Amino acid sequence: MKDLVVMDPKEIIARRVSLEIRPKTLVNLGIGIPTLVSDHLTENLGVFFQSENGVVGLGHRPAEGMTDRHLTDAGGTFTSAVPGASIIDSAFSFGLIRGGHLDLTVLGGLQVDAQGHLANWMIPGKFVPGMGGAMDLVTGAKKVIVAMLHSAGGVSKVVPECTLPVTSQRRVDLIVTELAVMAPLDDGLYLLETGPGVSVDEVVAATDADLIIKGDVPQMDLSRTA
Amino acid sequence: MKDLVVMDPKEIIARRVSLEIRPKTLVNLGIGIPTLVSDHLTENLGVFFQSENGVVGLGHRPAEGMTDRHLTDAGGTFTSAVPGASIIDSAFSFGLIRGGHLDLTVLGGLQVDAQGHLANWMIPGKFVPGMGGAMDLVTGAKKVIVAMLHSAGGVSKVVPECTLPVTSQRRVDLIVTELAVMAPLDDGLYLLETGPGVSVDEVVAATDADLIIKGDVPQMDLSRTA
Amino acid sequence: MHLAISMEEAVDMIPDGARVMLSGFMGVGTPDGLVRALAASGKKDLTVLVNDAARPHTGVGPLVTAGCVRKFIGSHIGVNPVVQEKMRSGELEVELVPQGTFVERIRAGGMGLGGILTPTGIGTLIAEGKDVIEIDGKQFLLEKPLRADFALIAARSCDYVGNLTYMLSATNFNPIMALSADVVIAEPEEIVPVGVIPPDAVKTPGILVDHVIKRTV
Amino acid sequence: MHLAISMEEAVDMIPDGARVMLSGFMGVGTPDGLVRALAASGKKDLTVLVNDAARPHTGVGPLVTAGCVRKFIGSHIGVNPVVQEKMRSGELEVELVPQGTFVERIRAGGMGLGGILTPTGIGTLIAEGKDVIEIDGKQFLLEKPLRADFALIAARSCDYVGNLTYMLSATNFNPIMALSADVVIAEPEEIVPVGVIPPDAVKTPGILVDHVIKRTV
Repeated sequence: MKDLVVMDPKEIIARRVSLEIRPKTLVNLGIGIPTLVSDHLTENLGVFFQSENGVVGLGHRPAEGMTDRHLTDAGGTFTSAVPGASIIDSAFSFGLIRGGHLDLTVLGGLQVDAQGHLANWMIPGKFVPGMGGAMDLVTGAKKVIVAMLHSAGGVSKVVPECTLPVTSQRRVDLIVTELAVMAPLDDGLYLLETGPGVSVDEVVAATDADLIIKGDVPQMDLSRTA
Repeated sequence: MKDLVVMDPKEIIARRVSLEIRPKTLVNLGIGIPTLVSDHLTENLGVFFQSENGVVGLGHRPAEGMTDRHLTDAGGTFTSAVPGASIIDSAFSFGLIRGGHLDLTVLGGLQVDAQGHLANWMIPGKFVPGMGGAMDLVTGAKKVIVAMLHSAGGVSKVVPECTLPVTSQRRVDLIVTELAVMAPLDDGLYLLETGPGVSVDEVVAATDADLIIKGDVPQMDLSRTA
Repeated sequence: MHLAISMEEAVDMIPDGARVMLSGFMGVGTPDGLVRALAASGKKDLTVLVNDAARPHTGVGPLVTAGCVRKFIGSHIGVNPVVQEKMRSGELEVELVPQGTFVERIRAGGMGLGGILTPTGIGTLIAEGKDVIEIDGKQFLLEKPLRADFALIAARSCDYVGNLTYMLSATNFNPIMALSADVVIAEPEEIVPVGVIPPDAVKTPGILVDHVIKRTV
Repeated sequence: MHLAISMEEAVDMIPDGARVMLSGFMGVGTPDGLVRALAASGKKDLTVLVNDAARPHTGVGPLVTAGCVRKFIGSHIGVNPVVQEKMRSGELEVELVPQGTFVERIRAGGMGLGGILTPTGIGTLIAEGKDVIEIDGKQFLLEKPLRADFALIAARSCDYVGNLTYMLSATNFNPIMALSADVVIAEPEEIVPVGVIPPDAVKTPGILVDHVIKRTV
């Protein structure tokens, strides 16, 4: 586990998300902040990490000199395989994702709205990275967590309604930023926790979407383990 | 190759069908008479025989004491694998069949009609073996040959229109019996060859379906090789 | 993956009336130990999804012979006279599915697809009551996914993560059925330590397997 | 399967305007020799079907950079600025397909299915102009099969029958694309004698492979 004192916003998000990972599950971590999540995991949970390109049982990044060009993660970065890892082709890999075998996916986001819709694959007229596996992941995973910075360039990424094209009609389950943990439910977006040292008012001020606040909202407890 | 002198009707059919097998093709042989076809093949055609249960590259029946319960053909009989054989699962196996990768299938039949429809999976009220892989094979193979005795219990199996439930709406390409080689085309069922020592009149007399006969009809030449 | 369990524990999980997928092709690649244990347990009203009825004493045969099966879904029942007899008497319901359609529907059930679009069966009895969809001028039958409560899988090797390998033609329906049931129980010929099966040799990742049958010898 | 051919013979087979599937995921599992040879040959107006645009000098990158590609069909182009630039200038047409839909459509193209029924993309831009089919109360997008004139495959080992193996995450789209093109050309890292690859280790049966690239060293 990393030291909390030196944690930057991205590490706060990664640490908080790591607490959502249940033992003996299959988990897919997206590129960017989600990739950081596994570094915060307590050992020996029996979790298997899958990458879209067909590795079931991703390990840590191998040491220099121990890489192999046939073993990479979904970002094309050298990786390793844990004991008991297996390799599947891309059709099988997305069959796992679409077929409900994936317990959890953690993805980055450009926007999430109060209905729980995620937008993360294009900014019309500006930048079109493409959806990669995101549409299948959000549609198919049993649980979807969006892990992203709360705002970009001073603009809230948590919005009343996505203005960017959405990734799926499926409602995500949890949104984790450095300022807040939020859950979209039938009647709106609930504020469940605030970031370390962050007040409810600060979250509300930084958030374009309306937040439903019930009772006392605790701060993230990043000292506990999953 | 087997000796022609002692060939029974089934061996005549199998030998004639074997002449239809082209080099370097993928071929599926059904249970019964079709299984006999490979015994009549000249060596080294580079043909691969597939069985529905996932063997690509079936070999000859292994000698007593050299069988293994993990290597069987579509009839559940012990088989062997040729050098270069591969194993695929059932979804892949039928993907090959349905996807047009199978060059030729040879199947038995209960009835074939003048339109080239095959019936080979049930006799309502009497016996319902089921279609197994036959519906996929007839629908998907590039070429379909029906290999069957010309009649059963004195009744012609080559009929004007199938009275039994058909296996596919796809027209088979060739029908080989001990009495005749026939091809269903747009305008009807053509008699292409007669069996060894069999006259055209004998074929016509033994056949319920109308036969189109153009010019001299040759007898099967079973001495040639594919 | 859970720890290896005994045959009895596995059988106890499966209630009367359960919908059970059983791999194998003419009894090759069928988990024979589980079949025998289920047959001996006197289960009732099972629906079995299995390619073929094999023979009375192979494949799913013993289960049918013992009267445990109410409904058979598969592609071929031609060499099992017990199945033919029970079907005629009305004791056993039989639903016949073309083999390629059968396995692809099972795959669809496990891979989150809404169904399959196949040319197989168009213009035959099999198409009755089903939607035909025209795509670019060609007709396809819409066939729905198949799933089960339990899939009973025969593997060659298994490790304690649940990774499975199969051997030769005993592979057949096993890797597909392992995708498509709520509970997947594997009966391997051997259990090996984790890490012994190379990642590229695994045919069914352990994350799909819920229970593994302990070897008794 | 035909005999092994040279890189030049392979490139000569592929005409301008051809529709070419290219395996690989961020350049891993891409047949780099074929890509380089095609790029050097100055082919024009290719349509490439490949998961991602990788980077300018990896995966399909060199082909795009060299101006050989008219249309890109795949799921991700975010880390290749050359592709972004050519797309903005109108030189390159880009058709984005969700990755799971992409690979399943290719599989359908090779396995004789009329299309796929997937929940992915429902309610998004991807669904525009496509049929939505309701099955048992759930909605699925009907997506059509994808095929190509050529599939260029990167294999680990190959024998002279054309049987292919892949290694670890370099597997990805290779076994699926090998199903779905009129001509399949494999670029293996090694060619081994027939019989050396065990039947259970073969991932693509040789009967699917039309040509194998000769190793030059």
